[in-house]
Amino acid sequence: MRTHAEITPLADAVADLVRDGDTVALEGFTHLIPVAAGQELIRQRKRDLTLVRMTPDIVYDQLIGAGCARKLIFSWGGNPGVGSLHRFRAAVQAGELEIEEHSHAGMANRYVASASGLPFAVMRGYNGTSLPEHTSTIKSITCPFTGEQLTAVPALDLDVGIIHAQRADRDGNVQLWGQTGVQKETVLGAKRSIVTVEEIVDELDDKPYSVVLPRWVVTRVCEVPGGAKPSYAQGYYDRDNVAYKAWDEISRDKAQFDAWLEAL
Amino acid sequence: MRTHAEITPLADAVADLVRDGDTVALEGFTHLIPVAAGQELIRQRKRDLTLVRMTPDIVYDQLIGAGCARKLIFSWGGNPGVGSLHRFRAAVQAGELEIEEHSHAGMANRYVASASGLPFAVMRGYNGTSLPEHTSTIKSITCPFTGEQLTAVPALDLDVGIIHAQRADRDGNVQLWGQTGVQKETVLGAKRSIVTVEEIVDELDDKPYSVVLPRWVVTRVCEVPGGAKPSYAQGYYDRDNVAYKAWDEISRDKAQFDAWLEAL
Amino acid sequence: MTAYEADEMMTVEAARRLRDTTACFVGIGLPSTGANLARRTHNPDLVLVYEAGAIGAKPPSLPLSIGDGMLGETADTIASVPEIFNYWVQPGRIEIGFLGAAQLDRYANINTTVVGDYANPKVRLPGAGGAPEIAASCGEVVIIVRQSPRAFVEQVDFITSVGHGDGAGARERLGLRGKGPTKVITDLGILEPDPETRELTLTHLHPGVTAEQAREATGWDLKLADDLQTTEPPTEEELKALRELLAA
Amino acid sequence: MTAYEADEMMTVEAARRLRDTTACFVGIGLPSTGANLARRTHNPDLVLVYEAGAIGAKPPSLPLSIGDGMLGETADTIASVPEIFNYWVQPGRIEIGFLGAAQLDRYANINTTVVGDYANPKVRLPGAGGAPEIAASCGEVVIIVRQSPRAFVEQVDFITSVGHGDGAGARERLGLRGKGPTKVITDLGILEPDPETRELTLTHLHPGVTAEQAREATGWDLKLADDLQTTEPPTEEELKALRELLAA
Repeated sequence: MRTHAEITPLADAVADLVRDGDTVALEGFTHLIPVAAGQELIRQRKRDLTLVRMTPDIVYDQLIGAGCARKLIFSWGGNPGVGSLHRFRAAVQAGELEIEEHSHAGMANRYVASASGLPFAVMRGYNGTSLPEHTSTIKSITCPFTGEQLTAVPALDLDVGIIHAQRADRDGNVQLWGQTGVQKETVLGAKRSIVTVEEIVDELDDKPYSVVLPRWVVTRVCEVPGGAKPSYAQGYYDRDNVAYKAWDEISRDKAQFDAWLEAL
Repeated sequence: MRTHAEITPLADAVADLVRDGDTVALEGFTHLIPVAAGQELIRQRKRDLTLVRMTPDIVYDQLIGAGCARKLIFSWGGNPGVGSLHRFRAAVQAGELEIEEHSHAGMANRYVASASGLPFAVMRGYNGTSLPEHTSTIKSITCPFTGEQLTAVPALDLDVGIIHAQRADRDGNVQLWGQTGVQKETVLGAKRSIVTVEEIVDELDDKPYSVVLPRWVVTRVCEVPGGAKPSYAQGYYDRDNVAYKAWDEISRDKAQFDAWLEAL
Repeated sequence: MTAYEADEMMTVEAARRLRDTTACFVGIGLPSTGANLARRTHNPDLVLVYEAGAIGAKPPSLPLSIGDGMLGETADTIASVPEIFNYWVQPGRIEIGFLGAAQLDRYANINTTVVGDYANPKVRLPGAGGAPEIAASCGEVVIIVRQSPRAFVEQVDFITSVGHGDGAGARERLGLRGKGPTKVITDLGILEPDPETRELTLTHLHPGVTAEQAREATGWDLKLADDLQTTEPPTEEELKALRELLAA
Repeated sequence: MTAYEADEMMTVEAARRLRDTTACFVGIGLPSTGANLARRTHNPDLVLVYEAGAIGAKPPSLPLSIGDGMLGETADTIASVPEIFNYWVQPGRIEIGFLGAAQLDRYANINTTVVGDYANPKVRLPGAGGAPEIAASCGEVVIIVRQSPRAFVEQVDFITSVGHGDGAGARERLGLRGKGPTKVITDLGILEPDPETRELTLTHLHPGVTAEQAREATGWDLKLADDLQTTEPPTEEELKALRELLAA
């Protein structure tokens, strides 16, 4: 049995754990987005991935533009505070990317089901919306006690869960804090996991709203300072809003995007 | 709308919020058990209560012995590390107390369903055990995606949720830390809530593994130093193991118990 | 009296609607501006809840995104995203959901998913985010949106978030527990669902706007309330607070 | 060689079974003593998980209850009780569940609920606690219990936690995903389910115990393994560590 997370370079972790055709989630809700790990997937030319993410933002625009994705499972695809994701939008409008679309609540519950070892989760949601007409992973379920009609969404079947955290210790215990979204569920719900961290430290200490993922549930830890830029890492650096705005320009134009990709 | 929890004496909170016949949960898993609040229910001679608690320990033995309870919904009834709860045991063996019995996982999920505004929760559990033969609130449910058979348990229908916490501020924001069990769910899942606290402070500061219940989801806050004794309040006092052992003696003998009750 | 822009009128009016509110679920953009303005003017105790996890955020300036660091750092508490939706939104614990819209129909149904056909979209929009469950479960919903024939359409191309469905009784039939949209605040005026039919009806015009302008900016035959009123213009204090907020 | 008690042999043997284990779910009493001894002897990296929320607890002495302060204070992390069961136990993340029993039958089904009839009990026991789901979902289960005809019964009065049900194939039919009890460690020896029938069979006797003693302490016709072995007696180190633990 695995007792400690292995600490390796990011390139090795991606090469060893991510296979073409895998279902891969990179999570982080505005905060701690694993951008460096996403760009390593691009560099290693991973193909036919089913990419999962509640809020595909610029790193998913990059992955989609670079041709890594066959399918996207998501709930909100935009450049937050700026506008559209042009590579994502172009791919969808051209019919080049299969999509499976949910609401945030639906996606969050799908992660919860995965982390819980359940095949589905129950929620109130989607009633009266157009989503169930287009998304087959939304079904009705009846409460066996009250007869009430509710909604079921299936667990995500994640091969690899990738997140960015502030710190890990040398045994691979991972700590993140602040707004931590669905990152715990992403690691616990996936068969294999990669956590990039700002730094590896001798000992973790207490932090407010801290999530600790113990060494034995994490597959790889990779030290990648700045690995969440241009998103932010509380306690390390702020969100680079200028870079988010600049991405609009780059992704809008296919030639500019190709030049960006070439230079990556 | 209520914007702040009201800060009142415990006796007023119990008099105003708990009615005969109510379904009431007092939670705290070993840590932060709301003993003082339970004893106030006894003093005010509340009757016909449906008492809910994962681990009815000595405070429930007291409530049952004092005749406050019509029914008990629970998952483990013992004096932890000591032995039996004699008043509970006597009442059940005499058929004087209706019981609805679950496992910890089942109870935890019932609290989660209540806090989530759902009529039920889904889990893996109870298959092959004798519990479903005796507990009508355990039913089978089929996954609409995989066809797998799972188990459903209904939300608890809580009138009042009572917990003990370390601190609150003057607006009624409540903070507890350490092992916090199902306390968040107990407050969020109940129509009305009472939180006794060790102290009321000007400002809350960060604590490891802290749960904060904001002022607008708590009905009453009551300052009751030592309100969890003989259980413990991390940062304030340790568990009084001697008292737990002494309770065995008192509750074993009806006359001794009656004398204890008289003196309360 | 200080001159003001239509957007300022809209935002000030939105803030006023939070005067007696305990907790408000805040979307990014116009809703966030309105809610933060309310906290600085009419309702300093207003609890702002953001979908990335901040409960009781007190941001010193307007956040650019829903999960900005300042939201978590100033919050009364932080919840995980599953907890936000399951423990806070779903049970109806939050009185008002403040939403925007790309398209809106006469029953206040919201589209933020796609213009044109879903499979062959003319314009692909960001999608649902937290809005469907906010619209379903918050006590009521206030929509803030600039009024134009492109946005105010006879029929939305996709129902991302349900307003009043196909009219009277629809929410009840769908099992939606919140009241749904009770106000649509635009740069021209205020629309409210008719108590009987649930169709959006113009109840207020902002100062200087005519009913004809509002009707021209609407893609359906907009009904006017019998007692059509004029919104109170922004006060000096409201404008000052708003401009400080936007400049911070 | 130091003299030792039967309980010490039992506890030492239990600890040995955790030599290669990553994480162990620990019940209070004998299981907790065995697991804490393992962490002090054969497996310093052993992750102890307690149902009140401590994950990776490193208690300096034996906790009296499942939620003692020392468990949380020394843990790698603390989870809420719903999280412990939903995210940690239910998915089978924990390799070994360490359980006790009031009654046990030949298929290692456990009763901790009631002796006699459920509605008119002779003795009301504490009930299920966390055991049913630990028995269902942990990778495997090790039971530690003193052997006696009162405890080792032909048929349990109530199945609180499923062992091997009614024998071969039962767990699969019930959809239980863990392997179930793989060892029952008693003060007399070790019982293991027969690979074919799943009936508990005596595979080891502790030094100085006879097969006849074990059979007399069992309420059913106890089968003996063909290659019945003798447990290694506790080493000096094991005994020293155990006695220090109990004295701490």
